[in-house]
Amino acid sequence: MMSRILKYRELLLVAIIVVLIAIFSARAPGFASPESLANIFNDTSILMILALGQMAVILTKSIDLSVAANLSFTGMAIAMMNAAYPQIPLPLLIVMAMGIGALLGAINGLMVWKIGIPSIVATLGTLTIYRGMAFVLSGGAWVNQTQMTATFLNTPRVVVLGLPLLGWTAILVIALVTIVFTRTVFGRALYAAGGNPTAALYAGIDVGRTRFFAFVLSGALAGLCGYLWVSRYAVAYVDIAAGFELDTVAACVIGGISTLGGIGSVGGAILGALFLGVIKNALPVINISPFWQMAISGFVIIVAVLFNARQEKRKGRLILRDAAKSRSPLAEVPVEGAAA
Amino acid sequence: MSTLTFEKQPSRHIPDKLSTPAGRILGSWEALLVAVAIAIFIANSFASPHFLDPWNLSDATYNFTEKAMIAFAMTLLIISGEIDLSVAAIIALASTAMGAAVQAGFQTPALVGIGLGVGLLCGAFNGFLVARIGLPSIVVTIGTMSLFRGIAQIVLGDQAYGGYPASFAWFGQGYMSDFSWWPTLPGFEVVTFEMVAFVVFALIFGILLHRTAFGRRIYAIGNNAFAAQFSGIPVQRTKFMLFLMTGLMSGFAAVCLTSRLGSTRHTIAAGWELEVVTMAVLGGVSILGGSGTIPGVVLAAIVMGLVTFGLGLLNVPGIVMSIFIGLLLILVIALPIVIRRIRSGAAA
Amino acid sequence: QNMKIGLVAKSLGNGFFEAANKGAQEAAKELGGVEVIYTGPTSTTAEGQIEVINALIAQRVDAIAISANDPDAVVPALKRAAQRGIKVISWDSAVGKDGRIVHLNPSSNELIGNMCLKLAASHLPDGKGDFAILSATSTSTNQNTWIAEMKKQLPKYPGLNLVTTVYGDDLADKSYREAQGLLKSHPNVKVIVAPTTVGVLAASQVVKDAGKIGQVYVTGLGLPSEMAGAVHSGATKEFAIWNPIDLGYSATQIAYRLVKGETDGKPGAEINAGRMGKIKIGDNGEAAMADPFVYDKNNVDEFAKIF
Amino acid sequence: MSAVQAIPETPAPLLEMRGISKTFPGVKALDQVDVALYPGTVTALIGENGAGKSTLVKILTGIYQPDSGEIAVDGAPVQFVNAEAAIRSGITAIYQETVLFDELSVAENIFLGHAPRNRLGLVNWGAMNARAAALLTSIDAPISPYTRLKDLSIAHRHLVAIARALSVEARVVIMDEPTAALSYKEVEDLFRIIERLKKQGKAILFISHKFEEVYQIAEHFVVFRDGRSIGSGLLSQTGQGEIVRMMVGRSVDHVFPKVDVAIGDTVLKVRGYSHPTEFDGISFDLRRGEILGLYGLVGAGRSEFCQALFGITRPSAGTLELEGRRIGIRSPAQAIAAGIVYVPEERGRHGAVLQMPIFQNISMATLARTTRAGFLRQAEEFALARTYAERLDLRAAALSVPVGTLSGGNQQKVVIGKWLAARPKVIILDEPTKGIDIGSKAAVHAFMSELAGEGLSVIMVSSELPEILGMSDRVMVMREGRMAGLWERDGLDAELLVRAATGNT
Ligand SMILES: Nc1ncnc2c1ncn2[C@@H]1O[C@H](COP(=O)(O)OP(=O)(O)OP(=O)(O)O)[C@@H](O)[C@H]1O
Ligand SMILES: Nc1ncnc2c1ncn2[C@@H]1O[C@H](COP(=O)(O)OP(=O)(O)OP(=O)(O)O)[C@@H](O)[C@H]1O
Ligand SMILES: [Mg+2]
Ligand SMILES: [Mg+2]
Repeated sequence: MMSRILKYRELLLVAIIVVLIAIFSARAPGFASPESLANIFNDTSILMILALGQMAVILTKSIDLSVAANLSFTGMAIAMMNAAYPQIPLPLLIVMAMGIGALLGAINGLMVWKIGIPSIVATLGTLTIYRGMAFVLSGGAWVNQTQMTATFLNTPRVVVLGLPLLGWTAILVIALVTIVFTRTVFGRALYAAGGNPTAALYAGIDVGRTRFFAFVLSGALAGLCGYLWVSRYAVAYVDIAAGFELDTVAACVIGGISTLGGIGSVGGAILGALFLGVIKNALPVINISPFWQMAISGFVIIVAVLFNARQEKRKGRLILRDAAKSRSPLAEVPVEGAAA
Repeated sequence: MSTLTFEKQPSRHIPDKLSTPAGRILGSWEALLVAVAIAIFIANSFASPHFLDPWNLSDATYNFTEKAMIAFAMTLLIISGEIDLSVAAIIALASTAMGAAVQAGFQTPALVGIGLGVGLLCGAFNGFLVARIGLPSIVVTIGTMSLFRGIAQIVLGDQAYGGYPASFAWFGQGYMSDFSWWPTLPGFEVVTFEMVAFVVFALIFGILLHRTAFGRRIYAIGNNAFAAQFSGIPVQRTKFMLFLMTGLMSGFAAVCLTSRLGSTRHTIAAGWELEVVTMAVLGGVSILGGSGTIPGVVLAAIVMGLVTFGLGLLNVPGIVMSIFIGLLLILVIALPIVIRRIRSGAAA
Repeated sequence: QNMKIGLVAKSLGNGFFEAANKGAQEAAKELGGVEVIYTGPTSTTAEGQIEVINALIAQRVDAIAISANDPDAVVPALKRAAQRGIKVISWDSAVGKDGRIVHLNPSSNELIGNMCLKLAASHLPDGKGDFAILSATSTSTNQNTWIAEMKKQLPKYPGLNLVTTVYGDDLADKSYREAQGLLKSHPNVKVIVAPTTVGVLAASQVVKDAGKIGQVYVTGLGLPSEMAGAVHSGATKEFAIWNPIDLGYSATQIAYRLVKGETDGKPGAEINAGRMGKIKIGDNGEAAMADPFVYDKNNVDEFAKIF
Repeated sequence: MSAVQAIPETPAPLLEMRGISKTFPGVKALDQVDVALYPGTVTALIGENGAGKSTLVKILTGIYQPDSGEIAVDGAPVQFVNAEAAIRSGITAIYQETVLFDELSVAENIFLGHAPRNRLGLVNWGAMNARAAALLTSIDAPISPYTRLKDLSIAHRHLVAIARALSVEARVVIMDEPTAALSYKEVEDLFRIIERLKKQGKAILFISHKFEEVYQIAEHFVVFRDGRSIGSGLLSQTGQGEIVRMMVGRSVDHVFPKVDVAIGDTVLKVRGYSHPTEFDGISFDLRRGEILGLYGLVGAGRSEFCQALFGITRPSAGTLELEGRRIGIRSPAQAIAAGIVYVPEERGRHGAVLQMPIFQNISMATLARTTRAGFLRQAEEFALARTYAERLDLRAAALSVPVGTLSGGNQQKVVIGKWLAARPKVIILDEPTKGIDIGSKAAVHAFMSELAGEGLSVIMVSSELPEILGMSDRVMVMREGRMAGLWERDGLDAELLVRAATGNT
């Protein structure tokens, strides 16, 4: 039942995305070509990865508004590290990025878990703090292409089987996160902790600790994206990915992750991100004036939410329909002795 | 079996309140904020010789007056369990509409009407989607945030609207001493229109929230919308009204800001939504709904204004200031929780 | 007591303004008894600049030299500064006439517009073909002025065809996407002109990622330190920029002279600007510095060390 | 400390709690209580609302930590730092509130926290579903393990909760008011399961406010009053009266204090009230001073029907006449204005705003009366609240404390107070005594009678037969959304009502 409804929602999103691509390619031939689609996927990779981290947090009935700031800080830190010590091997740098990201996520998580600050407040605070730290760290200066090593910049661009490694990274993360969410104790605890925190407590799940690790996961993925972003755009500065936190939330919501916690699938979040990615990529391509872009994405988000809500609309308990199915003899008996 | 044998006991007396008024005030959020404000005030006056200058302080109020006016309405909205992230975008759209009206030759009164009207319409749109259709407000307003500003961008493109009539400048730049009836006492000449508007709206929203049935219903809705509905409170209609109010106040802020800037671009008021929410939360409004006060938000606005002004005098870059604001937010929220925990730990 | 001059950038952390600050500090040292307060908002907004201006007024600085994010929005705040006896000039990006005494153009807008077209033409065979513009935000004063100038002077370059103008908002990712979209929707575009560093950088990255080096060129205005990579990759052959150090230096000099009362800054006045010689104030109280300077792979590394 | 009887020749206790205390801010919920549970034995824990029963349960299952005292399993002291630790020690519970996960499948609801895992440590869904199916079959629950919980009826949810409790190898099973939401038949099913657990040698702690059930299923009892253990012993040697005296500290005879009042004219005339999916063709007259019992199994649609009368949902067909005038009710506000009020079944969710003070809850539906020109007058609010608090014999530290700090019975009094303040003509009470102790229950019943005596018309929804039989002037039975009959007080008997409600002829 659950999977059926979820599948239905996802199918719908897939259909919408396909229709969008069809419309766009009618106006810009080549938009639907395999390279172009691979390109859109590649372009959306970072948003998808971030959305998965955000999803983990949202599942536990929290929100992480600091993902983009975290990305900015780790991106800056890693880029400066690469510039200062070009000899550090890339894998180590990536591990460091994820580690710094996880640490920043853990700070959010600790405030939510140990002090009990609502997540939206805690991350609203760290949103400004982390970005400010990126400024303090760099003194506001940029790290430019020339300062970074070629390996650092080019590895995510290496094309394997028609898709750059950046895209493959996203696929790997999606696969791992799917396993974590559906098959591990932690993953199921995410759903439980958000779906019904009291019940989770009674089931022996430490809701606070689960939230904490959701934030750590979100932070680690944001850290990874910090590296991916900087290498993709070959520059690091304080304002990178400004406002991106709202995109990750929008992707989750479009994908049917309930902001009330406990509901949603990895597929949904990915499709939500892809949906935004297609729109963002398509508008410049089909030559819509840049001034229209913002209004269109806003409009589309509202429509997507409307669509979702229509599906979610709680059906009644259907007492009567059940009655009709198992019609028992007494149900037919007219009201006996009813007051006139 | 059906005779009454349950003996009724004399009912016990129940006092109205447990603690003394003094105890309640001292333990309150507002007291904490007052302490913080005083501390920052003192720190500022030590840090810079220019701080205690009436004209400087008057200029500094512009850092928070417009945002605070929105924050008052937002406070009511957040207490009712909703949020509006589109307020800054409403400013952009309202300002654009006013700019277009100027090009069409409208005069100041019409401009103000248009600014407020567009704010109201935007609020109605949000309210319709949230209260009527039942969509989650955080998502709806993330959408309308792009939509409203996007429309402004379509209209304006890379252009700017300017040429506002001179009389329009008064809302964002005027002093009350422009009026003959304003007292000419020393210190009163630095009072701006926006400061007066800030005080007046603080009073209006404070009374509305804390002294009227409407305000009480907002608390009931925010704490338990079901129980509110089952008590005959028109939950959806109340929420709709709150979105209208937030839209209207955004429209008013648009009038003030546009008047202060004297020009409209589509980037106007970028990023204000989070500052407004921060102000409300710092003022002790629970982001989960159900609690918060207007005096708290007034104090939070002043605290934020003092911090940014004080740091500005030391030429601290804005982004570093925002670190302080972020830390302040977390500390002020965390402090009472931690103190309470330590206290109950000590009691046990 | 030191003379205090507030040097207001469009936003902090931008290499161009950091370089201008270097020049300003150099001028301060040379003049003696001058303290330059380098400040600005964190992101390029008018509201942020107004707060910064208010803070400078409160500190009773003697002069403010600003590169404005919005020519009109900062005027009321600057007027208030003027009322409190502060000398206000603008540099780089102009402020409306009644908000300042003098505006110092980095170069003349005509020259810059012309330079951009010249760069575009030099990347096209016979100087003929399609090109597109990738700008910063749609509200940036100077970008818009230059684009207007380019359009005005386009007839001077027959065969050169401006296809479209897109806006990357000075954000790396948005500029990247816009440039990508450009290549897809206008396959004939052979040159992208970006009158902003972020734009040139993002566009050359796109050209490189699309494997189109040698087919599509990127040029425009950018800082040598940021552009060096693009030049070496071959995505950019040449680009131009004036010298921000000189700009900051001159702005500080002019502000100093105004405060000292050595000049009133009226049109026609000639202001002594130290090592830059005399700067003449033209119509509208505007003054211009020199021609933009062109960089290519032979000289970019040398200048990259400086700014 | 009156009646601690020696329990003859029992085996050693499986679980013992000694000197347990627990304090919440402002409340001493438990004060040095002792409880022992024996293998193969059901121990009933009895006490008024707020006596501390559920608190004890939560301490036993590791959700709360006691301030002092010790717990021993098989004589060895143990400490439960969290729920998982308690489960590992073989203690499992069905909690007072159904604490399950709406969005998860039945199987996962049963196994969450202790799901079967494969060699890699990953959750083994196949094994989990299979074991869940087996477990559900063993308790005769006709539920698929794949169903999402939110698609189940309340009764089926309880079966899932029971299956969950049985899914671990438990030695101690705690049931906190498991029957409160169950119908007559389901209670019997539950008792069969309990008998089986008993045979397996498990120790069972059974909490209920219903004496018939306690005497039917339990051997031992423990009585709590105000957080202290007042007495314990064998039920076979202790009369109901004595237990009641221990509970409330005074004697209370039972109880349905239905006074005969003169029934007046028809106040409310309901004709053909229908809803597309929930109920159909409900027609009856309600007269002045009458208590109309509305009986049915849980899930029969009584609440939905009453909520439609109150304007929460809109009917698709049917008419209403109040005192001879046709009215259409489309919102609770209209219902209140017309004089119809509804005390909902789910107190915490629909009835009271738990975070708000008592006086604000009582004035909530009638704010117009305590305001002048839209402005609140606090003194009048307090006066109003005091009037009803005293009339209902509310127990609270102050009128400004949040309702959430009160016990269930007192919360119910606040909700009823809110509605009396609205001076209604018709009051609908949906399961007014569900989960309420005998003392408060008697108070509510007495009060209901008093109201009827004052000429108020009462619709009382209840799933408890004795209550229906004891309090109603007439009884209407609903089954699967339809009327299954309407009887005058004289012709009533329990069997008739049960047959009508279940459809068994
Ligand atoms: N989390 C809590 N915080 C504060 N007080 C509490 C809390 N839980 C219980 N109490 C208080 O402790 C006392 C005992 O409550 P408890 O729930 O154990 O009673 P109970 O015997 O289960 O009552 P009922 O029969 O109504 O379920 C009550 O006064 C209650 O208000
Ligand atoms: N399957 C379900 N899914 C969601 N909510 C339910 C479900 N079953 C019952 N409820 C809710 O629980 C409450 C009590 O349900 P119940 O089955 O008692 O309804 P009812 O039959 O209308 O009332 P009563 O038990 O008084 O006859 C109702 O308010 C209903 O909304
Ligand atoms: Mg209990
Ligand atoms: Mg019911």
